[in-house]
Amino acid sequence: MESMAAQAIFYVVAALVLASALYVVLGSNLVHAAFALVAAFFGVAVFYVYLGADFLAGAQVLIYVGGILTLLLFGVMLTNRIYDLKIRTGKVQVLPGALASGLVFALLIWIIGAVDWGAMDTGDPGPSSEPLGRLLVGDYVLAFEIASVLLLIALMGAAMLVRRRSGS
Amino acid sequence: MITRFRQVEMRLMGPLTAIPIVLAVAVLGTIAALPVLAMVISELTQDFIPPGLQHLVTVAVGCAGFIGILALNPIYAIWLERKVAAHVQDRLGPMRVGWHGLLQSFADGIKLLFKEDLVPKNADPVLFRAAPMLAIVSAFAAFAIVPWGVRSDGAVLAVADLNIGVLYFVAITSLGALSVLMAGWGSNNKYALYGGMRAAAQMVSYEIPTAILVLLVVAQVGTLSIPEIVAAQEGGFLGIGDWLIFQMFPLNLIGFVLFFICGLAETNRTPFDIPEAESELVAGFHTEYSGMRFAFFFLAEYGNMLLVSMLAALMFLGGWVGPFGSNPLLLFVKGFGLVVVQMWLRWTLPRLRVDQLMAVCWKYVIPISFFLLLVVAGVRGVGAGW
Amino acid sequence: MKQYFQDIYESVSTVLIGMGVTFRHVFTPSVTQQYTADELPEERWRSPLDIPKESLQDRSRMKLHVKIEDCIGCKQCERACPVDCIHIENERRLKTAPPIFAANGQAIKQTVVQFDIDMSLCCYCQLCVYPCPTDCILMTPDFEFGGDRKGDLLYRYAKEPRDPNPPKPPVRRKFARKKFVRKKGALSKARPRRKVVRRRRAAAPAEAN
Amino acid sequence: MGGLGAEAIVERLVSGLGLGEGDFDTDLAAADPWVRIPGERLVEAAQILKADPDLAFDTLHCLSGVDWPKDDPPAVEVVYHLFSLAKKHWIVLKTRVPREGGCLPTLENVWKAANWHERECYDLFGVRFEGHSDHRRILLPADWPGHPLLRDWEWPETWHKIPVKPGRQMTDRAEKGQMTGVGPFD
Amino acid sequence: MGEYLGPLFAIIAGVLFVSVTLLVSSLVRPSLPSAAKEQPYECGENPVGTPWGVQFNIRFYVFALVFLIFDVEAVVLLPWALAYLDLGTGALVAGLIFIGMLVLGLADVWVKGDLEWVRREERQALKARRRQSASAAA
Amino acid sequence: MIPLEHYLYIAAALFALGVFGVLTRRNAVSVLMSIELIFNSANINLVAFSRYVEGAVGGQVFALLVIVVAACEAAVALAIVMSLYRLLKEVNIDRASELRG
Amino acid sequence: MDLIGAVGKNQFALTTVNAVVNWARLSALWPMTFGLACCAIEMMATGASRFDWDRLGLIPRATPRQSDLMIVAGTVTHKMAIRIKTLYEQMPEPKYVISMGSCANNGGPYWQYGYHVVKGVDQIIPVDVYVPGCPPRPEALLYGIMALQDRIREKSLLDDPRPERTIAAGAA
Amino acid sequence: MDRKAATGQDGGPLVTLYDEQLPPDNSYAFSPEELEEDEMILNMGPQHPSTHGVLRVELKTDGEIVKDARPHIGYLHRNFEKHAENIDYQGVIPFTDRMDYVGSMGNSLTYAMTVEKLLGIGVGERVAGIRVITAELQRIASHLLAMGTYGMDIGAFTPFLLCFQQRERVLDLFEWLSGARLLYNYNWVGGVSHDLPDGWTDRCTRFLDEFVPVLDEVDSLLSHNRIFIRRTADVGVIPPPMAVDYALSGPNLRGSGHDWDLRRDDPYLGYEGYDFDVITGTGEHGPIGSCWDRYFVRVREMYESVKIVRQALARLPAEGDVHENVPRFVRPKGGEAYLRTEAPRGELGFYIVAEPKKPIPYRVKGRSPCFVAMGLFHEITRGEMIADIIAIIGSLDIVLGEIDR
Ligand code: SF4
Ligand code: SF4
Ligand code: SF4
Repeated sequence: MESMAAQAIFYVVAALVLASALYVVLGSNLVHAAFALVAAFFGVAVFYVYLGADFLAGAQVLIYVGGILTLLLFGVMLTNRIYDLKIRTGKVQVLPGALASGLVFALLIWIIGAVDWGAMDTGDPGPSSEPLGRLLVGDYVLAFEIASVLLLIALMGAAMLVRRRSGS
Repeated sequence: MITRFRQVEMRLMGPLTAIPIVLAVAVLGTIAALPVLAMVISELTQDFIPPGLQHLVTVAVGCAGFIGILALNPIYAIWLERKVAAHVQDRLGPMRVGWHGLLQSFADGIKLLFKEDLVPKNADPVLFRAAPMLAIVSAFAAFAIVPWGVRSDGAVLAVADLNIGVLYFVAITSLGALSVLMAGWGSNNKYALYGGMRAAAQMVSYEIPTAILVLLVVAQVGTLSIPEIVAAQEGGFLGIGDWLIFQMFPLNLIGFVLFFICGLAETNRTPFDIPEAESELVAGFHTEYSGMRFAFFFLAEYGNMLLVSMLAALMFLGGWVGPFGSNPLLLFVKGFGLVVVQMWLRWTLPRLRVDQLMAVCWKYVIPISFFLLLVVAGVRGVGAGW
Repeated sequence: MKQYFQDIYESVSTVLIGMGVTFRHVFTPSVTQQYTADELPEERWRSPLDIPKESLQDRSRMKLHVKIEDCIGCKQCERACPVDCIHIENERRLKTAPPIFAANGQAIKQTVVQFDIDMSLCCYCQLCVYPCPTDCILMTPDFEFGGDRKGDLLYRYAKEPRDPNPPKPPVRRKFARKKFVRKKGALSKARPRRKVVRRRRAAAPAEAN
Repeated sequence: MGGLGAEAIVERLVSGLGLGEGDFDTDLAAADPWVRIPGERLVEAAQILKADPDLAFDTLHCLSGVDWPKDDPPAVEVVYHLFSLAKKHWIVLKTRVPREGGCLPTLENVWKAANWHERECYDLFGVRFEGHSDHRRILLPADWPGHPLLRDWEWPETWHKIPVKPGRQMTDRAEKGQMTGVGPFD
Repeated sequence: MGEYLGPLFAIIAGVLFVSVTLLVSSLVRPSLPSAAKEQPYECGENPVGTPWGVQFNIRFYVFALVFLIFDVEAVVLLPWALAYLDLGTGALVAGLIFIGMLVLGLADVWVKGDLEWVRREERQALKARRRQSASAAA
Repeated sequence: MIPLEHYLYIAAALFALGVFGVLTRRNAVSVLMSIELIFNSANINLVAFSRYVEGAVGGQVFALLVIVVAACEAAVALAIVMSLYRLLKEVNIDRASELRG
Repeated sequence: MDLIGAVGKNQFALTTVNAVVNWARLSALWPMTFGLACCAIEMMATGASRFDWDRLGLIPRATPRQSDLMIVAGTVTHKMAIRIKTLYEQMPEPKYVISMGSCANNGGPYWQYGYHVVKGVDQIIPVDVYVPGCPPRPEALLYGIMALQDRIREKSLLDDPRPERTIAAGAA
Repeated sequence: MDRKAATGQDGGPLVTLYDEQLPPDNSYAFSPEELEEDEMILNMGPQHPSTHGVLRVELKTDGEIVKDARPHIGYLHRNFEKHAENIDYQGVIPFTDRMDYVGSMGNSLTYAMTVEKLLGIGVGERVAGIRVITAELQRIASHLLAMGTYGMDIGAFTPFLLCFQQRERVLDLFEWLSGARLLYNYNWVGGVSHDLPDGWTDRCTRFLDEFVPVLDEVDSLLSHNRIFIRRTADVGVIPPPMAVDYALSGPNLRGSGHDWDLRRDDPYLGYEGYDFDVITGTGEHGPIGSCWDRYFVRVREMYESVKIVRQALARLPAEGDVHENVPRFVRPKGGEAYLRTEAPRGELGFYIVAEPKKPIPYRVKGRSPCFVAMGLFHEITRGEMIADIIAIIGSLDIVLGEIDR
């Protein structure tokens, strides 16, 4: 029974994610779009929970909702006057865009349907954070360190970019 | 001519209308006793319940505690705050509504319920309405993982016992910043926007040291789950010797103080109450909020106060572990004790300026917590023998 | 670097000092004077300097009162009032009417037919009290006379008002409100200091003139 | 108080300005000795008073307008109370402007403090100050009629519908039957 | 996964709490809208312009940026901290390098003045103007 | 139990929506949001595969690294948008391309 | 539906609700921090330790949106009147006004030559309670607050929240 | 003057405007068109928790920085000068009380002394002593209010109430003395209205004894708090030459380091006989003339006032009539007089022009120290942050009743 309920919740969340994503790309109010993005990110976090990646779910909320979104919101609020927030999308671009993305979507659907993924149910994987840590500092230690360098570069680079303009 | 007000009143006229209001007071009183009641029942019945249902029972008890805390906390925290303020200032505080004003918060609540609710004309109606909801939801959701005890058979009494407990906490509190930003932006008011932006920047900044201090704890106990963190603090001299705060003196003590400071900042309490800074920004991000919607911000603020206090207690002060064995009441005592300290600080200190507040975070708290983390990691490594 | 640590040290220490001060205040008795709508009961009266209530109220300048029996209609008070909130109208008493006297022995030659004081304009400066020759206008320590009708703040003291409309009774208040009543004899025994004032004034020739 | 006597100050000022006998007025015997000079020479006088190291009037203490409608010619007198913190002495400088359309040079560039004082004088007396950097009303709303401290200022009936003239306060309410008519002891 | 019902329950409870209260309140509260009431509040003044038309200090962005980087860093470090005790010296070194990088970044933005809420130069410039006018007065 | 394909469908839909947004949106911040959607869809795939195919947490490590990259990308891209805005007082990417000339 | 009949039928419910709501409203009067002149100092004193209006449940709020009570403490000038009216309008219902001091009551000492003083704040906003004094003692203000509480106690939910409004409109 | 008409026999009907929408008054000093990119106009006041009354400050902000600030005053313009032209000399005193309503003893003292100068009369020694005592107590009360509200502006609420508690004691003394708590009408031309009641001096001494420790306590709670210092030092600096140029006076002037106090340098009421120090700003934290300096000058002045009151109480003649020199009628021979005293907020002056033999002054002008202090507000706010505006307003210790009169 529980799994029934769980499935129902899953599809509700899925619908929510897609609806929010739809608003993100179609909505006319940029601030609202940003907040719709919150819902989408949150829904993705729920997927992670379903997939047994609870650490990743936490990370998703913390980084995407707490971090990237705040940044995006500040970005929106800093760069837009309210009368610009209505985003004009010329018809010219909508049609090819829709076509292209529809094509991509169809392709993906076809691939997903056609391929046998060899999926197996591995059961509840248990807490994922500690093995993650082991992997991260073990097998993937290089990636771990590179991530830090990447972060450093992003920090310095972005700060510099902003600084150069605002200093004058 | 009948105004809309009158028509509304007509709807009130059903015989049912009086009952909820009269009962509300009684119900809330019962809820207050709920956690203790549930605990007792659960202790008594644990032998009779089939093991398959045990989990459900603990969750139910956890829920009871959750609702109890949430219903009780704001009402009495507000009363407590007013009393603390009053006595610090040689006053008496609320005296007239109930014994020493104990019913004051009920009166405030009912009044706000019956107060007109304004949505300014040029505000963004969606964001304006969603913001208080988000504030409450984030407070509620964060409370869901706060365990408030273990039963004698080791089952954790909590709504949810997540094994990423502290990460979840850090993640959910970042939603609070969003709600403030929403409110500030949605109000279309200059003070509110200033307040909202400041609040978001502040809460976001202080999340970093919070996360680092959580790391500090995690690096020592090797788990993210809160009950396990508490379990790791059991025993020791007088039952308090193994509290994290007393270990590696004074590193963890400093860590605790910093964590508490971050908690103050995240709940926008003096000296970090810039976003609401009454003397400059009128009422900050909730300048335009009236009636019930304002009450939600208020509730969320007091909920968050208790939340950070309880988490500090769980992580550093041994949670429900104490000299006389483990007892959920201890957690409440510690939690409310820290809440009182927050209030005490509020009525003592002046307020920092925005830039100073940011400087405190980035130039003092973060470097020090990084330093703490490294030292603790090193010491632990040496202690572990490699 | 030194500055950095000194900053931390000073912040922490001054915060702790401050917390000590506030902590001490939690345990000092509160100074609140719990005013009630009735006149403040003696046991709740709390003057921060322990000045007895009676003597503190001795010169209190709240509501004005006119002992209209003693008023000789000289209009000194009206003239002295900087706000002009006193309005007096007299009628000459008939020569044949039996002579009446104020408490201090002055003959009352005029009937005061209108004596209005608008307490909603008054600035409670007491300037009207000093020149009164019969000490019949005075200020009382009663301040509990606010209400929901501004008209109630206009006090008409004349015994025979020319107003054709009979006055309405005052609004009843729900809580019992003890009116301030001075002890017997207190009224006639006006403030001694004030008498001194007047005597001196009369005696000393006015230098300014 | 130290400093120069009033006589010396006036003497220096007058000689500095090169004023003749009839061009200025002075009363050195008054409680506060004053000197009245023509309005055109005001800035010059102020500069002398401030710059002369012996006078060194570094503060404009007070600036007041006084309306004299009955004088001949009717004028507003602007009175400058000057004080020297350095030398600790006083002088009162006066000047007259016609009531209608009178105009004085601003002293803002000599003493910054003059800025607000002059605005106030303009607001209440209608004296204009030429060259003032922020010549707006200061106390009264921008659309207030007239300059109320002029003695013959007419009270407007209302301002934005709010009555300005004193209403028939007591009698009015008496007629409406709002009276209680009861003294406190009756 | 079942334990996640807890947060779900809490979220639903929160939403219900808010909406039920607001519903009850909307039934019983008075409502007398008027034009002045719905104006934005600005200390009783008529506000000029809308705040939405205004840009905010770029500082906000800088802080959010630095925050984001450190946030990510904290998340990546969490598994490290969890597994730390079992991993030996290598973990310490790896963590040291990682944190070292970040501290470097912090030092960089600190030194460059990005952590000032108000850039020192901007403020100094304005204050200098003030000082000029003061000395001009002297 | 949710079948793997359903995750993949959702991810595909998110991806397509992201692509659509990138193609049609003019506002740079908006484009960024769409890109974040694409990142998310990739992440869903990663985690889903690691759960259903790998049966271990290796995919999650990659997802974590993707999140890191996404964060860095967002930070730098927004910084660029900011400086663009300072220059043009507008964040229309069409205008931005004019800058080249 | 016969509304009057409905009211009559549920008289008990009405009185209970009324009592509870009025109790809540009168014990949680949040004034707006809003001082105009000398009276404001006494208003501050009323909030301070010796008189402590927190005893009666008053918490000053800075924004009109969250306040129920406007204490007009001081002289209302023409320039300020417009702002006062705006602020009053911006308070949500139900709202109460206490006019504190002679100036707010009637122009006070300035009624006669004060060309820039509004002769009573009740000319621009409806006033519930007048507190006489210049300045009124803090006790007098507390008395006024209690008088206001009495007035609230007698109010009915069925009343038009702003009766003065209809009267004024009817008269016009 | 027609006293009959004064009671309101004629005039328009009583109007109520509940339903009228009053016209918006958009008096802005900065026009929106002039704004540069990124700038915004922000109003603070007239209803604002910390503008100390009805001051309105219009800010041109760029983010958190204030590019320019314009104070708007006049929201409390109560036409003191118009009243003074219509009311007799004695009757003006209640109106002077209402100018600086936090320090009304000082106002009526100055006014009374100016009229005395006009009349050429003096006061006896006891009256002078009483006047000194009341003036200094008033200074204490006023500075306590300034200190408390300043703490509140910075966000500390408790010191405010602790200060008010002490202020209540002073008010109690005053009430005992004069019957009123705030506006005393106590200093008369040629005397004071009441003699000291029995036991007053004892209570006053007791107050002084108990006051000093409390002041120390508040000092340690607020003045030396690191946060408070950081908020106020190096903010709103008034360089010494600017202070003179703008004719600042009182604690504001002394905060900028000028050693100037009328009580010592131009003594009246026998101040020359008292032993006290003139407090000046030292620039202990940050540059001289900062908000903290001005604030701390006030705090330390309270100690000096305590000293003066003690001396005055000790040497007060036991006997003496406080009404000795009160003239029966005040009808000056004409002429004009200007006199200033060191009121709590600075040098308060009155300029009175008298018509010969008239009981009503021809013109009274009040020179208000706060008006002057507000004049340089825009200079010292430029480049500060929004929160600092509050700190600056508080440190100037203004009272709107005196600015607007
Ligand atoms: S107290 Fe003053 S204002 Fe009141 S009636 Fe007497 S003289 Fe007039
Ligand atoms: S001064 Fe006294 S006697 Fe004369 S009219 Fe007034 S109250 Fe009557
Ligand atoms: S009533 Fe009196 S105390 Fe109150 S504001 Fe008016 S003049 Fe000042």
